[in-house]
Amino acid sequence: MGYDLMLSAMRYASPTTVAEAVDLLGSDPAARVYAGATDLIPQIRAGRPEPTVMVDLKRIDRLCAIGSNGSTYTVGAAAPTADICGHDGLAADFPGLVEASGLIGSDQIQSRSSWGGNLANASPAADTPPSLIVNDARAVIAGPGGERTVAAADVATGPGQTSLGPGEIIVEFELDQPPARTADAYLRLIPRTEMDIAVVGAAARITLDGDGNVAAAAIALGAVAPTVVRVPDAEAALIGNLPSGEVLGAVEAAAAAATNPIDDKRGTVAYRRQVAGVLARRAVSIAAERAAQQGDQS
Amino acid sequence: MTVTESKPSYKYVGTRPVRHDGLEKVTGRARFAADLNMSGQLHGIVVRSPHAHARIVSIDTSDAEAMDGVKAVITGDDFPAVDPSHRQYDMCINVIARDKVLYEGHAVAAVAASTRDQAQAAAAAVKVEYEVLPAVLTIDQAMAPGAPLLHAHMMTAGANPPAEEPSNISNVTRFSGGELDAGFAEADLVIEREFTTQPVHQGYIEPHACVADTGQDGHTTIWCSSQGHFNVRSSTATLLGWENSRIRVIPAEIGGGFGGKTTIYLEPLAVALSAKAGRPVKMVMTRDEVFRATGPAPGTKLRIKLGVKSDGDLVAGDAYLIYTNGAYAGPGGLLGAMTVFESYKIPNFEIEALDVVINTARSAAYRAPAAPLTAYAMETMLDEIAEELGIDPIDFRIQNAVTEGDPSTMGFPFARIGFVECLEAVRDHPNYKAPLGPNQGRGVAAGYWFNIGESSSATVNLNEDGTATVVTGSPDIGGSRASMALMAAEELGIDVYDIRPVVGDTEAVGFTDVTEGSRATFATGMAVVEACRRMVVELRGRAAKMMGVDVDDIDWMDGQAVYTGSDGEKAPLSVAEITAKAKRTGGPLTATGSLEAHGAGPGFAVHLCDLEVDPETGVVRVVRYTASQDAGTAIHPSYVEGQIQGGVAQGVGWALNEEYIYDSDGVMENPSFLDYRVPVASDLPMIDAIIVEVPNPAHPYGVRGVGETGIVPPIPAVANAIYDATGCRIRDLPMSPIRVLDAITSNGGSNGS
Amino acid sequence: MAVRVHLSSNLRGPTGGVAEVEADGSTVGALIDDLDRRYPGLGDALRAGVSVVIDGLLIAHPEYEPLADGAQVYFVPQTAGG
Amino acid sequence: MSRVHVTCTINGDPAEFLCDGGQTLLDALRDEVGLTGAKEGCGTGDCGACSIVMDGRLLCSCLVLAPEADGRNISTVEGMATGDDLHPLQQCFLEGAALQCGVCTPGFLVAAKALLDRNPDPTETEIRYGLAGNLCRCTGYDKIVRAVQAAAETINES
Repeated sequence: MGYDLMLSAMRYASPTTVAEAVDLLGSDPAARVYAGATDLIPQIRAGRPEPTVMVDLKRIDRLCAIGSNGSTYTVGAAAPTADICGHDGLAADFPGLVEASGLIGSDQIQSRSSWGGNLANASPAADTPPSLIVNDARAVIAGPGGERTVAAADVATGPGQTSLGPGEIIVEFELDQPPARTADAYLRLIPRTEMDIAVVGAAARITLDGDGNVAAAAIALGAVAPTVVRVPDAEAALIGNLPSGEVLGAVEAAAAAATNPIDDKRGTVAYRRQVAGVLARRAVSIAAERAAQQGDQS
Repeated sequence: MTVTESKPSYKYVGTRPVRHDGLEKVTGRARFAADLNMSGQLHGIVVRSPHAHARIVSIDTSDAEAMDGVKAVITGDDFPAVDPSHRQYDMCINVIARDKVLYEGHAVAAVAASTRDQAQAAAAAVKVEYEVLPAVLTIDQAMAPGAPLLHAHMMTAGANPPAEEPSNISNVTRFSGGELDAGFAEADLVIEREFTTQPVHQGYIEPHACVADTGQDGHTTIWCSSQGHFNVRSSTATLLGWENSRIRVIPAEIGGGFGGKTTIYLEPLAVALSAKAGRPVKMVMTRDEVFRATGPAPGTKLRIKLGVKSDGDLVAGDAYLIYTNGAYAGPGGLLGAMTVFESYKIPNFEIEALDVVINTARSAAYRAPAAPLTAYAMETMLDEIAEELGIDPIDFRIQNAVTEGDPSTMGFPFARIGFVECLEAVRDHPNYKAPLGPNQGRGVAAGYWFNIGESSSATVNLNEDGTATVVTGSPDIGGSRASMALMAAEELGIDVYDIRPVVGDTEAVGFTDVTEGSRATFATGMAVVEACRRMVVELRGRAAKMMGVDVDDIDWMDGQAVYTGSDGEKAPLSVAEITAKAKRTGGPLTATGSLEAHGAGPGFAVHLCDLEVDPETGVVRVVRYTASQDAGTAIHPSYVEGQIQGGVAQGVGWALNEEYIYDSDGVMENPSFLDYRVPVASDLPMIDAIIVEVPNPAHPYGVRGVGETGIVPPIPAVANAIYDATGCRIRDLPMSPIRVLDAITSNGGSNGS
Repeated sequence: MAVRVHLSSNLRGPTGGVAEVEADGSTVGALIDDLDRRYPGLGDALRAGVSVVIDGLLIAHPEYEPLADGAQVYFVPQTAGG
Repeated sequence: MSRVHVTCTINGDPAEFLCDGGQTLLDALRDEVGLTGAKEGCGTGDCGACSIVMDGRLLCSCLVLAPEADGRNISTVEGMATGDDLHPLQQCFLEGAALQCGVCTPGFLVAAKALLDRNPDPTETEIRYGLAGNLCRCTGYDKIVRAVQAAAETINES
């Protein structure tokens, strides 16, 4: 049974520095990070334990900033995906990741959703983690012990579970400028056109060599296992080959085989497996096409 | 686009003025139920069962009562006992459980406290001890031998021979005509198909809400949104054991209903809490509560067998329909039986329909109740037969369509109806022959709904300045104020913007039945016309006095009293001139109309759906949609189109993605708009609405109800289009990507019949 | 008033399955009384949730509806709606 | 626990209110400020009936905690009209019969205004996706989309 929010006992805190936020979170085990709250408030309404303190990260400039030093982008963990989608540099260098960012909910949600929230919420069906992972994104994490940097792939450890320690928050993401002839793509399957949770998500990043053969490939699937799964067999099948024909068939088969899905209200094992293969194949095709176009332009 | 049979030309009827309540609604000032607050009000929260089926052993409210801010706690014991033979027994024990809970979300107690948080905390502190009983969650489980009984007293009504033992089958309905065996013997082609469908929710955006203020004098005022405030009054009175006159219900604006607000849930609880606390009590459901505890339309299992001659004449039909209306008896099976063969000439038929109870929320009416499901079965089978016989699907339907004089399933001959006109309108629309792209398909389907009359009241008051107020008892659920004003303008000859249409409360206007059965513009419109015609008689009399002539020499023309006698020229008198002298000619100008409306005209609709299927994922996207419907006469064509378009959207959602999902204990798994997937704007194309006008001879302006029929054809139209695109016949709802892909994969894309 | 009565098929139990019968009555209520005399039990069936169609007009609560000699009266189940 | 004092701007006017630390902005607007134009249809950000704009961003106010509004600039449906003049979207919704029951209308108007502010000449597809966060169960969206198209034309002509 769902509940109204019983929030009169809850305290709202809006630190303006990372250190303050870490202190607040470290001092109270029932404190919760409040970024977009697009998942948090519905979760509380559905009966999750209520936090005592909501620590709003959105007044910390560093967490909302998007910048680049020419070789690496730094994207605040709470930067609204609407801003990410409107960022020309990111859109040009990471079209798939930006598409994935734009798929999180409605325009209303886009004002609030962020990579940090999407990753730290640790839903297996989250849209951006597969794309963050194929792009080798790193998460800068701050906590009582200072800052550390880990691969985005290492943050979520299971449904609702992360490797973040007590009092730790994701501060920002680092993304290296991709090499030449490289592009990514993300596709997801939802029953409607909008407003749904992914039944399957597939991200691919492809680097082509001068002959159009695949020089590097990364494929990651969402909503088909407790955490995002990479598909090394598909990646291996692509390397050194043109991304077409039988090779794509191998990608599809490997992706389907790499899944470990569940039956739930949103999908069945068989459906998720079959469609994961289809979306992985299509994502590879789109990424490769984009990479080739980059080659044409350069 | 409008296809019109000859009709009189009107000055106002058929025009598209801005609705009178529009300004409030685009500025945020319109007051819906949850927008109302009373001085000193408390907040009420319902305690709901976590079990689908359980005996209530005990309820201990003492902890809750002792909590901060708590002013009242009530349980079923606070209401009079109700006998199972009572006409509204089901409604009564649904609003608050007595000895048993029958579904997850069933109300068992309610709490009122100073704040919502306090009420929420107290609700959680109400201790209910349950003896959990095995839950019956499917039609098959309910009908299995030895199935646990939901209602110990339930004997199947209509059973022949009469039922001797109680069961979960609440009633059986049988219709027949001709000789079934002989009919099938005559047939050149016989097909038999089975279908299953799941419960779906009406999905109105406004959750149920009310405020009740019970005074020390034992009278109460309820502010709430509903499809009929007189029904709120009588149902609340029934539950409380009160006289109706102790209850006044003031209608708030209603944020969608579609049938789901023809019954009540919160109001008696709010009144009882308010009476106990001596303060006003406001109650607002969460979306989660709306899904779990209100409204679904029935789920079904359907089996139909049709026989047809090779020339395309249908000769025999056999239908076995099982509806489940949730935990209580319901009309699904009866209405399914009345609609399944209604649109076609089938000389030999038998229909058997069962209503079965299971441990899920009590069904409420949903737009043309039961009919979309029988249409799903029938119209997809007709599509199959047309293809088999090589006949165009619309021509096949025209060949078999009922027309004036043909007998209905119930035996009576149809009056003038517009079914064939609707079929022709779609056949002649450019959409029907437009080329389709790859992986696209086109489906056509028809739908039928009765529409109903019932009681309505209206009062017309002429104001001192010659403008008019039209008060009716029908909540305005989708533009009916504008329709009332248009008909009044036409009758009185007053500009439509000089008429103020108002929804009166239960003490301000005569009794009016619930807005259901597409009856508001039809029946309440008739009451408005009656009141206006009486007003015109009065106006002519007043004018005669003012002119000093005989009333028989006064005509009412274009908003003026015109002297037609031979005693020279006399200047006509306008409404304003007459009302200005009302004090001197007999007093205020008021007229009422109240009636039981006879002659509701059946509504027919024909839809055409183009869609595209992703053959590798099963995802279906509707790309073009055209819908015709016989409105009789469209009073305000924009809102007629709106009803058609809204019905299409709901039907498409029902076809593709909407369904209640329960876990193995009967707990609803998708009680949110995230996982209960109603269509969003990007899921739909523009919907081309064709208004067909074959006037209903029983209505002064020829109106047929238009609210419901539009939801009937979309499911089969979508199903037929999916078949056209994929070669797969899908006979289970919803036709979700999973089901579509499964069908494509297992059929290898070939004909799935 | 002699009236031709048509019973929808779910209402034909008391007539032994006969669809059309003759009966008398100056109103629908009187007609039902007469039908009940002729076919015991039919009265109850026709008073509960039954409408009539007379001259193409659907009438939901017809008890006092007047009948002309030779009228055709169709008894049908009452409908509801959303 | 003491209540939080929030000072902000609502529809151009300075405003202040007291709220609970965990109260949603939707509840605060409706219950503390008395602006009931934004509606709660779901409470989970899935229906858009509570749409508002805060510091230029379109939001579901049911997913915002009220204290977050401190120092912010908030626009609701009540602020769309200027004096006697309706916003072109309001006018086009009226003229185009783009509302039936009207409960989703405030959210649609606010979201549509945010859409046109960002993209003054959207295609039909852009309108449909831009308004996908707003559920309407009455209209089938047809007349809403047309009203937004008409409003865009009106605005662009003026």
